[in-house]
Amino acid sequence: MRMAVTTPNETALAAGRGQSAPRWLLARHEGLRGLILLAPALVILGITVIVPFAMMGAMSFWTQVGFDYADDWSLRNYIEIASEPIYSTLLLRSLGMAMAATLLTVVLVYPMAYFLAFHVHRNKLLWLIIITLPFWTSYLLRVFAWRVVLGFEGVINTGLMEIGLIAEPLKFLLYSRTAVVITLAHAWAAFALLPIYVSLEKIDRSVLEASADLGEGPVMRFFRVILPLSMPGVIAGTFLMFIPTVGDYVTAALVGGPDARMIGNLIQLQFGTINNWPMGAALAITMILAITVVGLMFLGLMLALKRWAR
Amino acid sequence: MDAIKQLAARKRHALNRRAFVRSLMAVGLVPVMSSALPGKARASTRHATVFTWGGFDVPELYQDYVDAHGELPDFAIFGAPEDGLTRLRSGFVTDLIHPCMGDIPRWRQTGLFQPIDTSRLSNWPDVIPGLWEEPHNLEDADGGVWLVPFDWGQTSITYRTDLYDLEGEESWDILWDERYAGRIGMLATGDDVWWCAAIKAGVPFEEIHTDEAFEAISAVLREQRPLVRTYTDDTSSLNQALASGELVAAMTWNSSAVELTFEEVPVRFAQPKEGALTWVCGFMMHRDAPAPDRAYDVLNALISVSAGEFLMGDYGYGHVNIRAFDAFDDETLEALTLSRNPSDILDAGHRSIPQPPEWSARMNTTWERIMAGF
Amino acid sequence: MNSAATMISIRNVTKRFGVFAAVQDACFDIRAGEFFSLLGASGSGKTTLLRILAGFEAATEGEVHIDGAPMDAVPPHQRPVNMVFQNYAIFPHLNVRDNIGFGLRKLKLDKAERARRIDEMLELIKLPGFGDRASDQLSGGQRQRVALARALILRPKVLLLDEPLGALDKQLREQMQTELRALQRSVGITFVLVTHDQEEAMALSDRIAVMADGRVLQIDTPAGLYERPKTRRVASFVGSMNFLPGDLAVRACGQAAWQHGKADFIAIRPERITLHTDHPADQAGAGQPLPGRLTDRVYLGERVQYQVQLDGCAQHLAVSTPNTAPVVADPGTPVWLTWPAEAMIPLQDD
Amino acid sequence: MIRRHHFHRPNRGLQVYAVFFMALLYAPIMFIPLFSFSDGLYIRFPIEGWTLRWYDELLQRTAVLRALENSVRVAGSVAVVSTVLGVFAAKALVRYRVPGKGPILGFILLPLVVPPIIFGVALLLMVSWLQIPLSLYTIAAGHIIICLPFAIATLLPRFEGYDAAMEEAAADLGENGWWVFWRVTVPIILPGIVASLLLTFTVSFDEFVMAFFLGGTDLTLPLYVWGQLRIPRAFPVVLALGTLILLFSFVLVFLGLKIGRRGAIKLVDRD
Repeated sequence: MRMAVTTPNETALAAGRGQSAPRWLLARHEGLRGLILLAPALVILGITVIVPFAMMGAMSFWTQVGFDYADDWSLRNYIEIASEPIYSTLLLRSLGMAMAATLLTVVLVYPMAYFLAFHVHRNKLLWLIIITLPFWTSYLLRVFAWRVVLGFEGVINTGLMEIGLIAEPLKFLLYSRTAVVITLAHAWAAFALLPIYVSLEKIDRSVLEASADLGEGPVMRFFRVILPLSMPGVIAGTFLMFIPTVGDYVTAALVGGPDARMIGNLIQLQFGTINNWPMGAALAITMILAITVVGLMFLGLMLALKRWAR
Repeated sequence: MDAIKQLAARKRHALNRRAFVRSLMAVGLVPVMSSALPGKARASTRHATVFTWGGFDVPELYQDYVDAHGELPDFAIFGAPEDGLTRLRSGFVTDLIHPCMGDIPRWRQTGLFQPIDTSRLSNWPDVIPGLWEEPHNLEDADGGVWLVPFDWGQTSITYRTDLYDLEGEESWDILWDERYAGRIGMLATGDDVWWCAAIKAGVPFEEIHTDEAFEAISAVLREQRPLVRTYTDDTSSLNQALASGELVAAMTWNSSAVELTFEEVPVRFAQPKEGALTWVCGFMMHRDAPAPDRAYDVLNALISVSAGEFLMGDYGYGHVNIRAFDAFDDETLEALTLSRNPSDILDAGHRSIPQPPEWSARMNTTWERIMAGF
Repeated sequence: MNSAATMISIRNVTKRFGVFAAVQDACFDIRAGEFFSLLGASGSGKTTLLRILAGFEAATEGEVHIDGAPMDAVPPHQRPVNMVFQNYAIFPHLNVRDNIGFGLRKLKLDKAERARRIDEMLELIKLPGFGDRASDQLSGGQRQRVALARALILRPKVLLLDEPLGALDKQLREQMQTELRALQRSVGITFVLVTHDQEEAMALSDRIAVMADGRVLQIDTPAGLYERPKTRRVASFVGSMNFLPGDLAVRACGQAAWQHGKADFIAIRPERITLHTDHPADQAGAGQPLPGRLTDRVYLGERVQYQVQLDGCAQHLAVSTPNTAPVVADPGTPVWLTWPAEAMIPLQDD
Repeated sequence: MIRRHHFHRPNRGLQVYAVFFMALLYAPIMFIPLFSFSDGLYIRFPIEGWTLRWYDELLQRTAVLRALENSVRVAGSVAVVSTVLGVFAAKALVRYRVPGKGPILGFILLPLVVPPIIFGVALLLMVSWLQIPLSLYTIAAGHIIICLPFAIATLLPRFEGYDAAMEEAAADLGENGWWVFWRVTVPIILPGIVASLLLTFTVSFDEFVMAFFLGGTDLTLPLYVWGQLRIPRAFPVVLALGTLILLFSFVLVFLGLKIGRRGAIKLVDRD
């Protein structure tokens, strides 16, 4: 079969049609095309991230006077944060509780992610969905559900009393830091699990074979190969969970007792009952700085560990 | 469910993306568009917005309004009135908001409110005058009032009669009883706690602004903190904990005791010998109320007999309409710690005195620190 | 200038990415109906040049005409060229039929005509009955054919092929080369092929442009490139080649044979060298036999490849002999090399 | 079928742990449906009576239904907007030589690692400074910030996962940019789009903190629940509502799974 070369070329129908200057520019400059596509997202984020943060930064140097602010650009709020022990205590406590919750979650979640990555061969997607499903229900209700479990007449206490392990309900379960840590760990499990799972799943199976081939047993294989290779996922999961939980206040408000108040509660109060927005802004900025410092320290620790492990 | 149907259809004809796109728009963009459009269309028939505690958004309290306009007014919910004020100050606009009598002077300083013309309220003649005739409610109000009273009651102690071993008379000491360390519940609202603690500390309300008063009140609250299981504004949690026996006593308002009694939990709303904290709350109108006519209808519904019967019978709070009391016999009223003559109750206790914003800020900051253990 | 005979005209085309020049001053024509190849190692600029023809990259300088029309402002979708991509770019969400018929949308054909055209293409690529296969159920060779059909169905003036056989195994590649050549003859369209495989380029092309470092080094027929490379780089890229310093070649060939003037290098194909295990008698027209020592022997089946170190110098020469010659003894054996004068190609330094 | 590596032999210990983990994950949540059928106002064991009246009451509450409607609206709009922006941004990041790609990506993903309370507070400051009234729009704006990173993180791998030559091939076959997008890009990244829509919808639907700061008189469901949590009488109704949401998301996810068997919701699954 021979095709007639003389047939008018159909793709050329529009060829040679004049092109306007902007189009020509776009066709020639890929970066420009990319930036135009990125522009909506960047503009929205720019307006909603940079401007509010700048305002918050500015306001943190103001002072609340009655119902008004004085834009007197003083360090008063920061000096108060530095000098009054309540702020540092709550900040440190928040960091500590978030760390505890994150650590608990990562430790609990890692074996599950490992199981999914290496021992589930069929219906992985279904497993992942079943794991993430609880997180489709209202966060508030999930927090509340823990009150049912941890409460005075809750599941744990009733159960333990039923089997005679305890004579009267354990009080430390609810309205305590323990309760906040447990609830946070449960609430954020999926956030920590997914990145860890992904990093485990990415590990090339031949690397495992190679390490087995080089004579490492299962335990050393885990510590010398799997764990280091999944570290990016662990770090991502840690950050994804740690940072938002530092600022959490709902959980502390619902299941925490007097000793479980967090910095988030304090910030929220500045914008509510206490009605001192400049102080709230200063606290928010302080919190971000503290999180940044802790995050950098964590990264530094990880780097040091990596070097040491070599 | 349409979204799912669309998803299924898309799968069947793998290339029918146009339908898929249409469904996306239906789910996403269209509601936004449509919510913008009826927003304007609805403006003329806009409902009044009521900014109040959760629980005051039930149809029973707005029967007249529903009868007249077919639907409930719109609601916004705050945890404490002070939170509500902060939101109003940040530009949030509602027609009505639900503070208490003592807040009027301070709230008026924000310039966010307008006086209410009581002549527009047909139920106003039935409102017990003692509940609203206060100088700061009338001054500069052009013959009207700043706040239309609605509910009144006490902040006191609800305790489990079966679990709490009462020695002697009922007293604020119940909440400071070391025998029950870890089983005491407290409200987190400074506007209640601070005044109650003043009663406990023996600070006269007239002196509450002094440094000495701050010290004395702080001291009793700090002393109490180790005994406290939880500080919360959330009465649901307090009730739950009282019902389960986790708490034996808690600082509450009237409704907790009434509701627990309905559930056959053995509790009593204490009448402390030092006197309870008593209060009258009601509604103020925003200066820029978007639907003032409807707001008047809401107010009129709130002070009606039917609303009053529900408020007292189901929540146990006192109402302002004298005729609403007719539905209850004296025994019931007494059980509810209410009276046809509110001043019997209100004057037996202590009523807070209006304070300036600086005091309020200092009090709330101090109280927050005490709760946090400082 | 006969425009009917020139399909693509590339005029002083330069493409820079930042300071790096991927293509430098390319300037040549491709004739209508020609099978033209761009041959070069990776990074030589051949793919960039192809993408400039397709319109995916804009030339920094210079211009391209296709069938007489300037292409500078014409976006890819309006150019009279179609392309077979390196990994075929078969649309994963479409079956074979829809892949082949993808470009027909704009022609607004009725269903029957559309089906007829697709069937025609399936026939052409010898995959009749595969139309409803999902694209992920195709083998490498089949994917390549589908990619071809998809591009050819639009009857382009030029078909661009970006390493179309690179992903196939050797046997299949040879088979596809034959088919591709036959296909090009049957459809009569200008093919421009990009490849790094000189054998493939030789087997398929009417003419080949050898590229390195963004420059076109030489354009010629396969035979012309093989036998008359203009530079050392071309010579070494097309087939294997021995390079001798000019003076050594002179010594080997004798003054009489030296007619090419001064050359820096003399290039000799390994298969043109004769290997002797005994000192050969002097032949007319050839120089003295060069003595050397066998250092390596590689058995390739149809040919045997030797490495010979010339006595008295470090120079190694590759010698390739048909397997019909008696196999020479082991490495270390002394040998003599001779070659005819016309086997020597004089080259200048690049 | 891949042959099992010897590393993948079933591990009894891990299997037991997986069961334990799932139990731990689900146990607390299962109390929500359980107590939604309990007769009493308060949560306590043993449950004395069973009832459906909370569901009945739920259906009579227009406020719940309105909050639900608001949440669906906000979450639907946020899902569509952030996914559309995400598609553009992800395409730009993967396909074009954009200057400053790294910092741009970092900036876009920043909201993932800033506590929502900070965003809530900062946005509230801006909104009140600009005197923009608080409404569902301000909530939606806040949600778009936290949903965009999710959308982009979900879509980036989809774009990275297929050869750019697909789009070039379509252009080469005569389609302009718009048609290339619809005929090639969208179908290929469709699983990513669906995943992004589902994920961003969920994140927005359940978001409380930003909504708390940025919400006006129109409540979203979490705001409504927050208000109702404080009212003892309303609480069982909230449980009933929670049960229905739970049930609905189960049904939705499983339907989605069934429909998209071949990867419609391939969030992280690489098989």
